[in-house]
Amino acid sequence: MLSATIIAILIAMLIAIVRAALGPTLYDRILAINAFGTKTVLLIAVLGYLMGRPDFLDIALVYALINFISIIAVLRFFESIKDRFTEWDQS
Amino acid sequence: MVLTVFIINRSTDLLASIMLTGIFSLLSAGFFVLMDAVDVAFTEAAVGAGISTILMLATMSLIGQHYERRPTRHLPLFAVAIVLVTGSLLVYGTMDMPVFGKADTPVQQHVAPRYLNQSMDEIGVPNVVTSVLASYRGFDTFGETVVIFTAGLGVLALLGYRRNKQQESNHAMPAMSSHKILRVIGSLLIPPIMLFALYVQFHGDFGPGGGFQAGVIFAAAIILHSMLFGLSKTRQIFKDRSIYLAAGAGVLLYGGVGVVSMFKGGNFLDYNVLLSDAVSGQHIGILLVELGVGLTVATVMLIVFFNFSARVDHQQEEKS
Amino acid sequence: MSTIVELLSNLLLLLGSFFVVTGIVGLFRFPDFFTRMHAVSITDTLGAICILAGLMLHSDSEWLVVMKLFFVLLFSLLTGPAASHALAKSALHCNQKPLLGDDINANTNSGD
Amino acid sequence: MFVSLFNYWIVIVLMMMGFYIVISHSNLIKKLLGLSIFQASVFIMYISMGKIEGGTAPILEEGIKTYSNPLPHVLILTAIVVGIATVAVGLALVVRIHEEYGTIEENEIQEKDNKTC
Repeated sequence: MLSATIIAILIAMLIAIVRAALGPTLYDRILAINAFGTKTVLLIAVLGYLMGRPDFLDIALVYALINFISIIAVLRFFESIKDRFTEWDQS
Repeated sequence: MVLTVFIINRSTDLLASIMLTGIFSLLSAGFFVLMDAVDVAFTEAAVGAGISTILMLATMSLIGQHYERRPTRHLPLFAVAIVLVTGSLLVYGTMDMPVFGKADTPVQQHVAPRYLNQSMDEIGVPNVVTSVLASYRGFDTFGETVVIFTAGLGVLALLGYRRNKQQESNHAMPAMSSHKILRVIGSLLIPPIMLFALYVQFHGDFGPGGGFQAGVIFAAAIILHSMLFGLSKTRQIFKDRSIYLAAGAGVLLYGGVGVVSMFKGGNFLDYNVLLSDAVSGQHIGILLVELGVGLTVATVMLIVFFNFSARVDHQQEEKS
Repeated sequence: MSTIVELLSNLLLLLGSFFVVTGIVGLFRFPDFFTRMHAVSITDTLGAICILAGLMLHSDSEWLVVMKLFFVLLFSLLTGPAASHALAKSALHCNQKPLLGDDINANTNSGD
Repeated sequence: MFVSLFNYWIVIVLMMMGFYIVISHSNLIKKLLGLSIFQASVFIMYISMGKIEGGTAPILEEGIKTYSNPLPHVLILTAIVVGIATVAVGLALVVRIHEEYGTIEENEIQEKDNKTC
């Protein structure tokens, strides 16, 4: 069952990458990356169990936090850039 | 991963490629977990996904140009040819490389068995990575710490900001004042992150973690604060002077441990002589050294981020 | 007793993976940013809850591990919705209007 | 043999992609990105060399016999942090270059240099 979960998460990650690459607007990309981050958290938690050493959840914890921080960073720098570039969404 | 890099290569939108780099580093950290390199995955998670993305974005907003003017330079064919030739030479080189995953390759024979077998008796620390990092190869790590410190100095020299006290207090408009929910959640999260960083710092002997990771996580917490509440507010809490002092103190702590062990009759960074008992001497030595590393890394990351970010704010003030 | 717990944990894991995959398919298929975000953030939260709860049941009463999982769950429950909220807000501020019914029809008609 | 050397080939492909980005793009930030990809490929090579089939992470515990090699982990752990520090210095240089020249495209910088000489 653990491996089935891992496969599901991997599929999800793959689709998220495709969306991040296609993403018509930048917000789609950020969204895909956010989803990707949460998937990574889950993936690492499940991987720890699969390898029989679940003490590695610390890494998953770090991911959950860092993901949040980087999303906020992206948003913040967007807001600082967007004043200067109004044509911005079309990129 | 190859797919991701290919997309990075193709896209001319710099912001998109920066974000894809974030994905790339998440992926490679997942790979490190698969390859049992837990500590490395830890570091990559904190550094690659967090700090480097933030720095890249800060640079972007400083430069204010988010696309490439000319996607490729004059002769892409020439570049492709060079790459293909080098790549095929390297592939030819791998024919002699040891097979993946075998235990009898030269890499596994040399010093690793000694580290694995003796570490528990000599050092008394279950996490072999920590013991190798801080004790067996302590001198090496000292060098790395000094390199990081020097990089912090370099950024400071290049981007040292101009101090304008009056302006700062007037224009202290927090960047994300419109995001009330984010600020509440952020202020809820910052103390646990710091606590977690300390846990990583001092639990590094037993689980994955250590000074490098803890430093980065601690810096990330402070960066989160400065992003949510404005840089000037964070700077009131963490004064520049104290950050510089702490950066220096980290390196000095590391070196000081070495010098003390020399005075006690051992070699430089030979922790056995620190206490009467060799193993607890090693413990104390590793703890102090990791603390030094953590201090240095955290403060250097802060110096780098503050200088980048102060530039951004400064530019915005000039514009408005 | 233990078989029941195991069954429950397997069920939760399966449910969680189902949510994760459906959410990401939503990310891929939906027409505009806001619907995509809706799909992803809801299923992400639910999927994370299910998978982590399944793992908690899976670890037979090692309390440290359960606590760590609990913290991972807590943090992701705190951060996920907050990040989505911020994302939606700043998208709205940047003149990203959600597609309404007519727009969607127009889009599909024009062969988007 | 095809499978057994697979990891090296992935590393080489990544490395060459990073290399290609560095030499073919004129944008300085893109160059730095390529540099960091190149760096990551080296990290991956080290770590995959340290892996032992059936081993687990090198944190000693009762009852586990095989561990992966801790030495590459140590080297790469420090290398990652040093890498970010060097990238930070590089970005700082880029910012300064942008302030001086008003551009971050290599060929435009070259043109401006030629004019002033």
